[in-house]
Amino acid sequence: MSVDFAVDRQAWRHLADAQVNVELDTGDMILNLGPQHPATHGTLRLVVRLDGERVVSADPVIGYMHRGYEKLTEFRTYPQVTTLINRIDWLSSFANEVPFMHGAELLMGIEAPPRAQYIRTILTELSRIATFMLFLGEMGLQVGALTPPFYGFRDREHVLNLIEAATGGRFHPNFNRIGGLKDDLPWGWVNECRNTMKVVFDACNILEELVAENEIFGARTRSIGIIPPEVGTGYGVSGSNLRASGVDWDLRRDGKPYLVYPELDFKVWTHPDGDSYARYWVRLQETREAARMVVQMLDRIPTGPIMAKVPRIIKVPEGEVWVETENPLGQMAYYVISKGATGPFRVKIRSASFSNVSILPWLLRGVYVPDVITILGSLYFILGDIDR
Amino acid sequence: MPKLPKPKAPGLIGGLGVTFKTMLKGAVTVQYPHEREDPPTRARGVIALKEENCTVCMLCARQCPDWCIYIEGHKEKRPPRREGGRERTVSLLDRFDIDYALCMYCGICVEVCPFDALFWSPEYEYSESNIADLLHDKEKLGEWMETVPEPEPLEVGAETGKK
Amino acid sequence: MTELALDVGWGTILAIKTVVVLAIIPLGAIILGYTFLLKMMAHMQSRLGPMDPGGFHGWFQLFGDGIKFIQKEDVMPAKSDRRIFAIAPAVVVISTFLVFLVLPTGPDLVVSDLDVGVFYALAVSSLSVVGVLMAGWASANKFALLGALRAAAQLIAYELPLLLAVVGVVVMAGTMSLQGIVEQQQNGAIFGWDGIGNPFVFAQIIGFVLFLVAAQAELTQTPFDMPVAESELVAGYMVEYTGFRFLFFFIGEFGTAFAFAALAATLFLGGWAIPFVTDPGWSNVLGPIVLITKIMLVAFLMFWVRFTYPRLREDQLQAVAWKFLIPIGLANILITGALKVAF
Amino acid sequence: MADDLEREPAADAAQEDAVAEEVSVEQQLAETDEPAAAEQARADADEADAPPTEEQAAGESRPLDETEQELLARLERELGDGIVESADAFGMLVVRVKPDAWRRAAEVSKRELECDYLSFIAGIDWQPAPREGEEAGGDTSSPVQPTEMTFGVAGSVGRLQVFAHVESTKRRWGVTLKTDVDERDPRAESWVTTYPGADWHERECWEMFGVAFDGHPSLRHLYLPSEFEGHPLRKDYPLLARVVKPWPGLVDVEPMPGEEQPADAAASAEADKGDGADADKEESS
Repeated sequence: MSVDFAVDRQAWRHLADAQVNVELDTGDMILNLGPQHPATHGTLRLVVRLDGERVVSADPVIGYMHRGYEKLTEFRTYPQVTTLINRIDWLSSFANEVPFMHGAELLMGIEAPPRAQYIRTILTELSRIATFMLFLGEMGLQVGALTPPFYGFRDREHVLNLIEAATGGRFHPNFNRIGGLKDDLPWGWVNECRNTMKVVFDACNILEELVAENEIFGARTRSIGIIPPEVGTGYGVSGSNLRASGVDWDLRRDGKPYLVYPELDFKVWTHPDGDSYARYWVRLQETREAARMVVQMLDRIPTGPIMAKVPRIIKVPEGEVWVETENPLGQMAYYVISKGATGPFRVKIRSASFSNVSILPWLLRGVYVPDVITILGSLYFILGDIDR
Repeated sequence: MPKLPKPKAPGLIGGLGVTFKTMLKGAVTVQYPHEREDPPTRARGVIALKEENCTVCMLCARQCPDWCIYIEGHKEKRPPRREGGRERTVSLLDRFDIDYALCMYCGICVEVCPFDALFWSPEYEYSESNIADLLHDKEKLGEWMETVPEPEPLEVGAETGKK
Repeated sequence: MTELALDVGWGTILAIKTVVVLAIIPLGAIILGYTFLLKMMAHMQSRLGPMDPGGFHGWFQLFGDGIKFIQKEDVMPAKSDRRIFAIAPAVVVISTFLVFLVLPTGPDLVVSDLDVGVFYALAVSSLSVVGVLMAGWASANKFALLGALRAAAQLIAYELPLLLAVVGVVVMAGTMSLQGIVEQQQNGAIFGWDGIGNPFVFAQIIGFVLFLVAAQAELTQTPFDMPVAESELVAGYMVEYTGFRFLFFFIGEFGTAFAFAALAATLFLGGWAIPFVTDPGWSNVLGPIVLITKIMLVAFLMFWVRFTYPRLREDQLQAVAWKFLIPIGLANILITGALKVAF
Repeated sequence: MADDLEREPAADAAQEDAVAEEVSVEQQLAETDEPAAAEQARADADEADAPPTEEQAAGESRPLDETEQELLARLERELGDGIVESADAFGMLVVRVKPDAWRRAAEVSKRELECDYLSFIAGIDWQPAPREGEEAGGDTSSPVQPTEMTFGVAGSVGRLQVFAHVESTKRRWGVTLKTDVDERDPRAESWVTTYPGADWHERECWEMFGVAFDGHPSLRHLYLPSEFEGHPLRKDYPLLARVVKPWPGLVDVEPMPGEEQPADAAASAEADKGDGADADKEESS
């Protein structure tokens, strides 16, 4: 497949027009998908120029949820920042906290104790399961099946209960502290977790049977929204979306070692097709893989403290650090610049969905309206993760 | 190259089977106003205030990332505890409001409180139809103290006995 | 004098029939809506559905919804074609209403037993596409327009397989009168065994499946619900409707489902006919109950599919119709005809 | 290669905490990954110097490891004197290039370093933004940054910089590139032709920092409404939420009648440092 990287200037002019949303006498129809539209799960607006039902050009308009986190972090101390970054990707909040905490710990020269590292990894994988579980159900809804999302929600609930039992918050755990964790696990949590992983495996099987193996679902998703690997990387598409294009790149394995991933035995799933079906399939396998990893880790949690020795007032020494992790949605990274104060000087939040969605204008050209929804669904973005 | 597993039955039939089986099973939902789910002990539902422990040190109000805690206080003289001791000055609360419309439920205030005056309670039924009514005063926060659970035991392998 | 009395009698009977048929549509819609939309779907999704309204398992929910809809403000979009916008829901409901005129629920319980009953029923049922187009056009909304255009394309495409599926039955029965088809099924025999008569579902299993698939498309139900497609077109042609006009569409949707289920039950499951009961008196009493049972059975199949499957794309839907259903339907007629001649 | 990278942070941790002799011991312990031993090592480190102080500025003087050296060598081969400075920041190579080599740096990274993956492009405003006195409204909760302008890893000539991170999905390495931007006429070369994903990142950088990108096809607002004025992420742009509302952390304890204000200001300043709690305790007991 040949790929043109050069920007189509003509298309850009169209997009600029579409932005103003003035109907010009071109014979095309401009359709506003969103900001309030059931398919965009959040306030993403998609200005689509249609020729019949075929998309001529599409321009995502984002920013309806922009909360200015990069600015806000400059006015917060390090412990206060955790509360904010929880809300970037609100479906996997715990996973958002980890890289930031890791960055601050690197700057301070602290290392969390092994038990804390294990619990962090378990909770990160749990939030990955929770996120993907929702996706696996919701993707069904995007292509019109009413029932799968309920199964997704139903079984995700078990995982959320686990997270809540350990951290106190279903969605916003705020459980990480610089140097460790707020608390240890409650009594009986490990057993509970083990049982829940069985539920997760069952749920994956159910959703596979109900959605992935359905011929209609296959017809709707196969060879729809193909992202060639070189285009995907150029746009900064990451995570499962990139692995579904056959790029064997997972920061848990390939990045700088963080948490306890180097000690774990896991497989990085890829799919050669790069279409919507491949993205669904990869996430399905990664959910199972995550559950397997959790089971592995539950047997190995070491004993010991959960908090390293940390000064009472957290002042982070001057320096810059770049910490990237493999979050459920893709590469989540923070570029933390500290000047020795109690709060960061500048934090560049590199969120996965932002780049994942930036490929939409390229990807949506020439598809049908129903496929727009399929592609949006299969890219799987969280609005908070786009707008930050 | 991963090969997709061959489906056992046609996917269309299998899907029908899944929904039919689920239909025969019971529901998993909770009929909320009639029955309630118990949140776990640690659930961060609402912040309760033990007024007698508060010394108006303002730490919580300062550390709050949202600036949603409002405190006012005054000082009073109290007779000495021991015979012949010095007269004590105590700080008493006049006002302790938390604006739950702003609160992000991060728990920083509970953690920084040096005198254990703030606690998390799993209570969750305090919604209001008017956003201004979410500003709760110290009497209301004090009522929630009853719902604060005992801390639960920790998992095997946890280090007990805090330093 | 007697003539006059007869006239009055005839008029009264017609009035009663009309009222009954008029009542069947919302009643059928509510029965289907409650049983399947609210309850069956809920249980398939591990939920309970509404439990409070009316006390027992929320049976009053849809009545309550209806009352709520009637109370709502009648909103019309500023740029809409107001008259057409107002008429459209009625057109949809009327087309459903007309179907019930020829549906027999007992040996004598039929408004009008037309000789071309099947033909008539299918013809009027496809009138609803006019209403849908009117609604989509008059709403002055892009989503509604897209939905209406999709609906038109789809309903027209699926008329054909629907018709072809029925032709097999007509060939077997040798009549187009619905009453005649029911009687044929009651009096027939399967290879000489007349225990349960000869419901055409056995001989015409292909036709039955074809009919259900095509009916699914006619009803714009998943997997053929692109015209409403809530995840892409929000609600398609209904997107601008509120209040009692939306209620009309709702009644139309489930009333039509009831009508198609009734047609399927009549054509393939023997309608009101009950095995072992040949007495017309008893048949008149039990007929409606039996028919309702069979309707529920068919409706269960239709809604089961609706709540399980994802939806196809518009071009795939056309492909299914023209590449699969129509050839299969034609082959079915051919085989049926050949067998009919042979035996 | 992963091993090289792995060792780096551990070494950093050691370097921060202890004197030279202890480094090797701690490093060994950290690598053996034995909880008890690690705990012991940490305790030792804590005794030595628990809170790392500002003097131990991180990153600057660390030598480059093999991967980084190779990356730098490849960059130097192509860019020549386009490279101004390079440094290591916790195992990541940071290279500052001249503004006119910015686009070439992207092309070289893509071609020679095989960095096919664009992680982000963003801006930095190095101008200090201390909030004190009147401006802060008494707020001592927000972190107070140093008042003099200092530049981070790899330095800068002026206040504004653009930086980007690219990675290789095949070789699994990455590099951060920085370039200086003139404050009076902030512009940089666009990367869109090399990395199509740069489009949105540059739009974001343009609206947040006011840095124009030459060659970008359409610099439009990304997050903010099109009539928005100002560049919110610049340090001189106030965060209105913190300006409009009075800080609720101001001590509002009425003193005893006839008593002088009992050093409230001092108490509050101390309380903020965490010692205030003890002070209050003494007061009340």
